Amino acid sequence: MFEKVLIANRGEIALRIHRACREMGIQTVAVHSTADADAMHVRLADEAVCIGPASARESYLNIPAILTAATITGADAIHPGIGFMSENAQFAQMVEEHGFTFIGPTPEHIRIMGDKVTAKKTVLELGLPVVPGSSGPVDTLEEAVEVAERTGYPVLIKAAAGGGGKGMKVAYSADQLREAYQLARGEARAAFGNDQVYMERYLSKPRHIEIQLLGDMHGNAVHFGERDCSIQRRHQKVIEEAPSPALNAAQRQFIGDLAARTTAQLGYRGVGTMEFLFEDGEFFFIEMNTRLQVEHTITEMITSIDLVREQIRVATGAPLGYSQEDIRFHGHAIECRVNAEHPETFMPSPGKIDGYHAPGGLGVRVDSALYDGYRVPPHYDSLIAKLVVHGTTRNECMMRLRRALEEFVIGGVDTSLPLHRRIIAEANFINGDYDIHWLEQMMKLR
Amino acid sequence: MFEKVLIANRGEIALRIHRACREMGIQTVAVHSTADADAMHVRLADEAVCIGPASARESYLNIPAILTAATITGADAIHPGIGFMSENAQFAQMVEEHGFTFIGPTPEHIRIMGDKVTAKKTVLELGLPVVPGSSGPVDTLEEAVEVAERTGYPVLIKAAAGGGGKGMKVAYSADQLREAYQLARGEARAAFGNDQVYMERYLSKPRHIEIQLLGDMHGNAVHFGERDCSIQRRHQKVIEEAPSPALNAAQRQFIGDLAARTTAQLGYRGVGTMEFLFEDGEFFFIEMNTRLQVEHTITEMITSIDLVREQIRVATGAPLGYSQEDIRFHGHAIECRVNAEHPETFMPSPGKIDGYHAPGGLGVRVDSALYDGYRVPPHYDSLIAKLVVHGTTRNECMMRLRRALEEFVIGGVDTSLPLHRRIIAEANFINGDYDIHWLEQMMKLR
Amino acid sequence: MATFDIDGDLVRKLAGLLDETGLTEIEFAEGEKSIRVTKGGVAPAFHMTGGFAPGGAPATGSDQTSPPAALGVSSHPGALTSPMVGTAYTSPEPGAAPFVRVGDVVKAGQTVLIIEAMKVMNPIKAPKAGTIAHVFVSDAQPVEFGEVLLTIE
Amino acid sequence: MATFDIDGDLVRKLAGLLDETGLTEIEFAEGEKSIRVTKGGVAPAFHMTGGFAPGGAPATGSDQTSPPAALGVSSHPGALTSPMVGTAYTSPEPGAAPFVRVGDVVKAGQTVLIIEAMKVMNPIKAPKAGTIAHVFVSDAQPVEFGEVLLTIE
Repeated sequence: MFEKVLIANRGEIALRIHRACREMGIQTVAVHSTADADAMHVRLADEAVCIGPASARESYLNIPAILTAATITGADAIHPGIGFMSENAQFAQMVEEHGFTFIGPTPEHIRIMGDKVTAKKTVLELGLPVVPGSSGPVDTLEEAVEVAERTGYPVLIKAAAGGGGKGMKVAYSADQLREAYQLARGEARAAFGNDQVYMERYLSKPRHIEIQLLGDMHGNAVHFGERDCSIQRRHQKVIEEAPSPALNAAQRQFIGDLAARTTAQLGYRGVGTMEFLFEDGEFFFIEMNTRLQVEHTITEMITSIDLVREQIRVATGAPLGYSQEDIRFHGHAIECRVNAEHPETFMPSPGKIDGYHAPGGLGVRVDSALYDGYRVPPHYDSLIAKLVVHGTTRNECMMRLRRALEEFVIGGVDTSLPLHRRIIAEANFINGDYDIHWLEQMMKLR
Repeated sequence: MFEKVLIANRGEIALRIHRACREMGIQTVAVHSTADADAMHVRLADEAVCIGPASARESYLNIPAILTAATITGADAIHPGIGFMSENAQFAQMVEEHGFTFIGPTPEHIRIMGDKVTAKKTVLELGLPVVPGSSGPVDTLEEAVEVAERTGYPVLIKAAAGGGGKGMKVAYSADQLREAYQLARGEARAAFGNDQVYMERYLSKPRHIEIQLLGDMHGNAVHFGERDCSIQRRHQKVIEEAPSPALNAAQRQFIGDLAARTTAQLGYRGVGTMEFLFEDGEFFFIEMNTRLQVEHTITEMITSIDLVREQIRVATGAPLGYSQEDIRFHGHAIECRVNAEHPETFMPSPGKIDGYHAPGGLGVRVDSALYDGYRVPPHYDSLIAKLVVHGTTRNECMMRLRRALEEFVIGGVDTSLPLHRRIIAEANFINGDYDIHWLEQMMKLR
Repeated sequence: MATFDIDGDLVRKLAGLLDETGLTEIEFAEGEKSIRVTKGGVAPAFHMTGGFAPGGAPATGSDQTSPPAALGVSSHPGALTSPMVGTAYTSPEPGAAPFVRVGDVVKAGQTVLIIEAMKVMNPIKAPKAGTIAHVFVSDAQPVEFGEVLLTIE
Repeated sequence: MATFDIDGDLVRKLAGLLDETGLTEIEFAEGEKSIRVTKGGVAPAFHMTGGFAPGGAPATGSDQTSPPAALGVSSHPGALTSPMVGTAYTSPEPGAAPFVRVGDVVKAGQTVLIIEAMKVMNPIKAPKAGTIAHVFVSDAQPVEFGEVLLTIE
């Protein structure tokens, strides 16, 4: 086991990692920018080292500074957290070259999954479904018909040079294909001076379903079920829940087993998440995140397993020590990401916390590095708290979430708490009836 | 289901009940003394009624005021909480006579269990073991020998008029009985002018084991496993854990099933707890508490079941809806009772909270009505917070508890947090090796 | 001019007035002279006031009552506060004339209201003689312990 | 006029009056003169300072360094702070004479220390000419970003 872990991150996730270490009897080193000298994880860590100025580039993204801090403090391992250096293959490699353990996957796996095209190709070969489409440009209508028959309708025709919706057309049947194909090419030519188009199956209202995975260095891999992260705004997750209200038991087992098997085949070590789009009973791989996710918490709530502890354990070389059958699921969990931002305009709202009171009681977990009087710095991500609620049923969980949101007090800055209170009162949310576009549509309707 | 419940209590338990109601969609009425006008449950409740001055006798123990508050607010039911009116049979009866539902057992069950002699007699008839002893005074040495042979050694001889240890003697074998018997009578005569003595089996280092029970109005009863509450000071529980580190699986099942069966035979409704002394593999019934217990929280953590919700549900007449086999146990939970008192002198320390920060993260639950700036009134119980921690194993739970205690900040008043930090570092506690005298002995050793 | 005479007695008198009236500051100026005394001062910090946002609990659930107004007068020397929680009645029976009206002169011990609790009618008596300055409760209104019922001046 | 005469006795008298009366402020003006005394005033809010009790984290884990002292001088105009986290060396090689000693006169641009990070030796140069007033680091000591290394006066 490690004696000392350096936490190369900040905010609530640094605190989360500190807690896991502390509970494992591992000493912690907090590295921080000048802007984070008063941060809670800095105060709680066994040692703290200031590694640079407020700018993330010169502190949390500063590889030499992080490695030097690990050297002077005598750390055994470095936990990269989420964001910052967590999916930087070069960093992972340098960490290991300098004789520290990188708490995460191999640089090779980070590299493979970091490139979308390579990632899709890799998992496709291992049997994971991806959104079907043309393998290259579709230059004739005849070719388009062929592709559409292979992928199935509806199909999306999109400009190779495209972006912003220009040169994108959907055909719901063979009847519509000719017109859509020609319109797309025409628009592409007009917009980009290039009428080359690609095609793929069109998903009109997919859900974002992801599988939490864990592999060890001995070829074992398990999954911890799925999370439904479809409540998004501008591709940012806002609320996540586990299990997904959209999956039935057979779908759940199918995708979980498939993802775990693929993980084992990859020889992947550490925690990771495979993200899928899900529509009409079908899953399509989007990407794999080779790190901890913000929303790992809800998986912890329904499995009682500390994923950061498991992540650290497998990084020491320990085998999983349990198999898929040993992982039991109980109840339902929902996470609300609380940001320091205006709940309607989404303007960031850094500043001094004036009054902080977290909700408590049965089934309520708060992961937050806030405290009364803390100053939320303007330099970083606006996530300031994760409210995570567990219940024996989805309904109990939602009722509990409602009362917890009522009790949560964060003064001094704008927060997204009012947005969360609003979302959970919506009939569609209550019924579990939403897709990745739902939140943005709901907000436009006001 | 009830539409509106009046909570006839204060502090963290009133907040606990408010939360359960809120999560069930039930409106709440807080009744409070003038000293509690700013209490958190008063602020959170849908309605609040001041029912009297600070003195509990004139407010929380004032039956006419509570019933009148229920009348003017149109409440359907009254939850008595813990302490105050919760084990007052007359109150329960008056509540029902006035047309409200009493969220608790029948007045008859409260009465039976409220009298120690009747309670023991009742459960003995139903097959529960009690501490064996003489049925009345033991007037001759011959009789004493007979009793000792029946109860087994060691035996305790104690003055009928006794108290404070005077006239109490222990005999560990037949050899010692004559001398002990005569000494006890002599001391009793000298101390109380009355040499009548009783005898019972002497338990030198018992543990306090209690079983959480729940019955409905349809004759069903289940148990939710045991709690070990042996860490006590002056008969006040300080730390509780579930499951008990002292019981094996067979003992656990034996006492759980026996207690549940007895509860069903009693026709008992609502939550209740049977308390036992446990020594050398044997259980001895002490008493039954016909109400919620402070430490119900740890049972909730290992079963994921909201006991206050269940209590309210069965009070509406709903059947349990599940059987013993459906109740699953996972992991380990420990509760620390945090009091506003000096951690060494135990002097109460009411006053203004200046800085409050509860620990968070996975497996940590805080039940507390404190908030920064709140004034702990001097009129009531000193319990101000319950820190409840869950882990998949006892060791994980203890490590998590340690880090949570490190994070907990309560400023402005003395608290027992330092005592808890000290207890959990003791080898005996870590090994689960303690009895009901352990804490007092440990504190004397300093 | 040369001396700066502080009138200790004046300060003491003003301090006494602060205590008596519950004020926190008195400022006084006359010609070239001025004096200001304050007590307590510092507004309390945030401390959750108004926190616990939704479902916040006003008193008694009654729409008729006006606790904010009544609250302000609870320190009024002639305030008569409710000795119990219950339902206040302003007249001996439905439809009858009220016990007292604003402007009525009452004697000490005269019944001014009834509060019903547990089906018992409790007469509420004037603690001193005077004129009814204000009645804060209406007939059949629920009242809390300590709520101001009326003021006698 | 020219002088500003403070009447100590007057202040003492007012302080006594504050104590006696329990007031928190007295202001008094007469003609051109005025005086105001206050007591107690704003208690700072708690804000967790010094909270999170056990395992509290001092800097760098080094026993040699003295961050509290260094912290106080970080605003000193002649303070030279570390531009990086690393290990400070006070001399070019083990056993050699230090680059600078207290009292030495240095030129701008003169190397005063070396900081090793990632096996690279980074010379730290004097930002201005002056006399070395204090050296806060000892040889082979770990330093944080922004830590004061020495002062030049």
